Amino acid sequence: MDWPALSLSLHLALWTCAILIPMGVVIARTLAFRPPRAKGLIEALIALPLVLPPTVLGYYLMVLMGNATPFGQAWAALTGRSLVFTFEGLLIASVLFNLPFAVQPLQRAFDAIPPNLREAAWVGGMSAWTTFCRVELPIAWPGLLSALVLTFAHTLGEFGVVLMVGGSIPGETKTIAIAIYDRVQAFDDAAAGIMSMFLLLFSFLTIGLVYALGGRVARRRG
Amino acid sequence: MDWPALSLSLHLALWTCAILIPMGVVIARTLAFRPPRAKGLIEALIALPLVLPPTVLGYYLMVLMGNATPFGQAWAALTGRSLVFTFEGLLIASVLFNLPFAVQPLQRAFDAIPPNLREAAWVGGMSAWTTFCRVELPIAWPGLLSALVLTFAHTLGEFGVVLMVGGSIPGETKTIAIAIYDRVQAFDDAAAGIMSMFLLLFSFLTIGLVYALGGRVARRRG
Amino acid sequence: ASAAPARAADAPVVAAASDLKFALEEIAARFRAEGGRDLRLTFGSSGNFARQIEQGAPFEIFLSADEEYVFRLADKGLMSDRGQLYAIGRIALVASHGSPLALDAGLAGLRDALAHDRIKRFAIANPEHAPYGRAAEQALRHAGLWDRLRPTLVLGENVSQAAQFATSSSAQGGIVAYSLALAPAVSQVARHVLLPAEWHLPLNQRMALAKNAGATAKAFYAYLGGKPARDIFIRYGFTLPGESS
Amino acid sequence: MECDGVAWFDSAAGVRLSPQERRVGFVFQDYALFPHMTALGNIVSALGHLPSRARAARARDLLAMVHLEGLEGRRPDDLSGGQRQRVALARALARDPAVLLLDEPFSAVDQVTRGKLHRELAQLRRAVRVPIVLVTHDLEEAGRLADRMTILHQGRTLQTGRPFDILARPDNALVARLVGQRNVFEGEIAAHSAERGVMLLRWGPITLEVRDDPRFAAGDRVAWMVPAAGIILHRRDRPSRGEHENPVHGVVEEYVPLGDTAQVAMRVDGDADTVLAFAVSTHVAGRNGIKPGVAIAVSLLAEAIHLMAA
Amino acid sequence: MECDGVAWFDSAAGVRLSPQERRVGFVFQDYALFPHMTALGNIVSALGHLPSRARAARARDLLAMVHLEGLEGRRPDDLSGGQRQRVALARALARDPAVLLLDEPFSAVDQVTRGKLHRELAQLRRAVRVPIVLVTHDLEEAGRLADRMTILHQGRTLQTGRPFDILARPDNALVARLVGQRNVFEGEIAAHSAERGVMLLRWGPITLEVRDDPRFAAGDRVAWMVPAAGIILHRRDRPSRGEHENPVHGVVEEYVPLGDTAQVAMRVDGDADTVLAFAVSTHVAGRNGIKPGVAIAVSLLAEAIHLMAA
Ligand SMILES: Nc1ncnc2c1ncn2[C@@H]1O[C@H](COP(=O)(O)OP(=O)(O)OP(=O)(O)O)[C@@H](O)[C@H]1O
Ligand SMILES: Nc1ncnc2c1ncn2[C@@H]1O[C@H](COP(=O)(O)OP(=O)(O)OP(=O)(O)O)[C@@H](O)[C@H]1O
Ligand SMILES: [Mg+2]
Ligand SMILES: [Mg+2]
Repeated sequence: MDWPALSLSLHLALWTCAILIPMGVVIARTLAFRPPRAKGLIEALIALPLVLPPTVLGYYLMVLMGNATPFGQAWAALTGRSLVFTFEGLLIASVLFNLPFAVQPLQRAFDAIPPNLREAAWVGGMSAWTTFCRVELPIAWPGLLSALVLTFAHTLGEFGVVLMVGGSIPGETKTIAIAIYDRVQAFDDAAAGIMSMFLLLFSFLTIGLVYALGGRVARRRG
Repeated sequence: MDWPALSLSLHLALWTCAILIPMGVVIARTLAFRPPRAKGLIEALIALPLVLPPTVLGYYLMVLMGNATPFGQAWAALTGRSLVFTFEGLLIASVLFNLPFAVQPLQRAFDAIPPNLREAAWVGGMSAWTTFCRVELPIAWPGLLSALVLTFAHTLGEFGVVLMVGGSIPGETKTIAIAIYDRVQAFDDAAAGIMSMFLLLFSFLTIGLVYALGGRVARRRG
Repeated sequence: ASAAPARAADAPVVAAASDLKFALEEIAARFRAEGGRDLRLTFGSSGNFARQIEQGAPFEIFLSADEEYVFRLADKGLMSDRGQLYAIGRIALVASHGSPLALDAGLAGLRDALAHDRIKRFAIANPEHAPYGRAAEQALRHAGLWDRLRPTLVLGENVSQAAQFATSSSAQGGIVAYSLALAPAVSQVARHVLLPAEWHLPLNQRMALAKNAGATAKAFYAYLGGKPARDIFIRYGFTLPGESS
Repeated sequence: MECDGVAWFDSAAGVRLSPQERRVGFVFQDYALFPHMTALGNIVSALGHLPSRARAARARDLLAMVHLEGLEGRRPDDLSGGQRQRVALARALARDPAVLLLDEPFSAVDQVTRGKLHRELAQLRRAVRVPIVLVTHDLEEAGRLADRMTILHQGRTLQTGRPFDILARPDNALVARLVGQRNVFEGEIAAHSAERGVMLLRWGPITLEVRDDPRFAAGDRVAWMVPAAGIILHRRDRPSRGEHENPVHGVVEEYVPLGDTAQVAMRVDGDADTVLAFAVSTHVAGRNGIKPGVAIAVSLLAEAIHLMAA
Repeated sequence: MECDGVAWFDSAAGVRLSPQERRVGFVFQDYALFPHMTALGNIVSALGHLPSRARAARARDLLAMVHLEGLEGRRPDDLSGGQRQRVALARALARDPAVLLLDEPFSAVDQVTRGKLHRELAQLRRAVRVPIVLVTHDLEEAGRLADRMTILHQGRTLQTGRPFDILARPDNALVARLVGQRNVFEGEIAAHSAERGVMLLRWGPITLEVRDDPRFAAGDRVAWMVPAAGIILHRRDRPSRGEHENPVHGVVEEYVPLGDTAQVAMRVDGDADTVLAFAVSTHVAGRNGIKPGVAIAVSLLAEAIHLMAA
């Protein structure tokens, strides 16, 4: 077991969730409660990572974040580090790549909140922020959990994008998925098998958990 | 533009849809209308491909379908061809990999059909099959469309699994996603760029279409 | 009825290591021009191909970047014989035109850049499984730079990706296959210098015919040992067996 | 289970007809119209037993029967609640059913439309001559439309009979309350007075004369009720001879004038928990100065008092 | 817009209070209780203006006020419809509102519970002394509970006034029909007969005597209505002198006995489209042999006939 790679993957997954979930909540709430004119366009943009080959997405991200672009230069000037081949770059790529996995369940969850519950909270004197914390979040909780676990598990398994922008630097960009691939390439089937099993079990447990929770909620509604 | 690769990808995408959508409909209907005890388990199993690194999934599929396993041997004995590194093998892998993309929207669509509409059809004298064709399918249509387009677009973009199971044989298993990656590796940015743009536009249009349709349906319900 | 689209006249599939990308395409074109039948070339990591051949991949010729893979497959009885050495790979130090790195065969420029902290990122192929990555590691160890360079290393999945990284704006240089450095697409964006062959174990590139190889594959296999092919290999920076560099 | 001579469900004989075979017209509580079909399409969908040429014409006839000519092409979303209900009814009739089941068919419709639909259903019943089972929470609706009525409560059948009988003579206090009687109390039979054909009913401090009822004997605890119409206000303006019948004194608790009649709730003197509810005509109430807090007296008509098992 | 001396919305002065500032108690049509909070939690959620220590106690008081002691810990899913309604009411009162808005608060509750809740709301109104705006489709409910009533139809205000006045004297035929009057017709003023204080109203082949109404002149087309209570059946068993007043002959079209009283619809002779609806007591109907097809006569009380603009 490549523990540094696993630790890195867990770090990446946690950070991705930490950035993406609040972002996803803001996006999903906006799309659900104050749908802008270009709603369909925005939804299509968010869903794009689903259909672009991850390696291709990764390649363009590498070019975009590279030192040759204004964005990459600005980042380098600000932080003193380049974005490609760093954890930060990986994180940005991971956030972009996971966007649809986080936004879609969140949007469904916020869509399902009856508008008059929010109105009831307002006429009951709750501020917009209190309404969000005490009414919207608890009711959207299963969707939030679903977004959280999907993003987390999917980041653990992400390969193509990380391969392109990461550079497989141990401790910095060599995630567990890359480590498994490297072991496979090195004909080390035993190590690859153990790590795969671990990932598989972990994924299975987390998804099973989400669905069990989702199912319980559905039953309570039905 | 690598036309044989594009044609192969389109073939693969169409066949994947042709096999996966009916399969997905059967699975989704069962989970929605006659949920078995192990519903959560089955849903977790179906969702697994979402979280396993595609190359790892591809590697194990390759081993599983290879000539060393009973399954691979049986296939070879039956068809006279091996399964890995053929279009058929790719198709099986693609179907497995896209399972969650097809089943999830379908399941949501069938879940949303009020049970008493089916009962109304039965007491109105419709057979189970007529009910399916004339009531369930038209009502689940947006979900079906969503499953169709997601599966189609995602197959076009699939890379890791195809690389491992297919072996990137031109005209047989070298899809557009692999071709783009090849061009990137060959420093042929122009060709990679054109092919990527094409895929991107295609994906954007199809997803935009699905969301526009989905949105219209949601508005009619709301 | 097969679901597959019409196959390109069942032209044999040749699996070749990524470092051959440009050389082999030229040789195949020439083979065709000289009346040979059609071929289908596929490039990737040698390890991957070896694994796929074990699972029954229909490759009729396998050109490995590492002869170990050919031996391994031959020992399992998957190839017609232990094959033949067709080229010996060389490695080169490359840097994009914008890089501050000064190139020289003795790696003095690299040493200097390291001393002045001008190397942020340096790309090689993954030494865990890529032969060119192993060679790069050996060369850097020989030059006594490995430990200094190690924290800056970014690893390509194969030597092509390493070249991609090395010539990108985000790395200051890298060590890749000389054959790739010579390719027009790379030489347009990057400078290079050949590194001494003695700094690393020879990159013996071995090829073999599959058991089921057909006539076309056999003809091409033979063609690869002929003069036109050897000339092209040499032009792309390979050393040939029996010749000194 | 049997219907119209055909067994639907007979576990002994292994008979268990599928819904498709049952020939039952079902109007669902929420109509369950197919949202993707037009009004006509919804009806045609239940005409599978006709040759396909004949279906459209028959569907048009059925639409006309429920007064929806011209709305053939509308989808359920574009119909009002009452119109949807009628499409559902036409679809249920399309199967030529042996029995028509209506599950709260009027609960989603406003009061005026409801009245209209009641009258239409009554006409339809004469026209189509199939048994109709109607489920409703609305007692007036049940009384209006039904030949026979069954009171179900928490899954149990409490009483079955003609609506009039159930409303006038509920079997027990629970049924009485469920059918909307507010004056339901408990008491004890004090004595028989066979020569006069009456019994005496002890109700707290008050003793009432009631019709002789052979089911009960002196000393029995009973439930009893008096309908609002059996409570007569003693007028202050012109006392009448009826005032000797079961006089009860109390104080007006609630006075709700409502059009021609006014609802009055009177708290009975000597028993603060007991309230009698009855109606008087608004002008009578006005002439008598009825308002909360005023002391009044009423008579409970002996004929109207109904005794039930406790 | 102004409420209790505070402007809520004044576009000129730029005043536009947010929902949080409006101090309005709102009971939503579907209650809109927070499904993840207990009954107590739902009420506490609207007590943000109190110090947090005081909230639970106040919420308990409010729950007690709506008779839900002991159900503090239940979630909305585990409450019956009537209990949910009461939690919603308590939550609305929690804000100490300047006005209470109730949107069809009783539509989801069955008849018996509804009656109970009506009485509780009437008591509550006396207890909390805030203006209450109640939206309902149920006319009886409105009449029962309201001091003032406004009839809204398709977004327009048709009539505002005391319930009794609107029910007895609707402004026009539409209001009359909306408030449930079935006997609404058209006619023409034939003549004034000022010395007797009456007018003559021509109604198809029939001429009716009605009270003098200075708003109308001879020759005017008018709408008119007669409430069910203004239609008196001519008894066959004991003819009375009232029968000379506006006699109308017809045939019983529908006879619906319902407890003490029976609804009768009579098709008027000479005008097949006209049906008069009225009520008689069930035993009177029985003695007179009332049933569909029987020829009967009624009097329309001149006092009860109400004329309206056509
Ligand atoms: N066979 C059954 N098994 C389990 N639960 C049932 C069954 N039948 C009904 N229920 C449940 O009992 C409850 C009441 O059912 P039902 O719909 O028959 O009530 P109802 O009397 O029609 O009420 P309403 O007046 O609201 O229509 C529902 O929650 C329903 O899910
Ligand atoms: N400001 C508005 N803008 C657009 N549509 C509106 C607006 N207000 C109400 N509507 C629509 O008008 C319709 C009727 O609205 P409303 O809920 O006020 O009806 P209602 O009289 O309360 O009916 P119900 O008796 O069913 O409660 C609804 O379909 C609603 O969406
Ligand atoms: Mg029901
Ligand atoms: Mg409303």
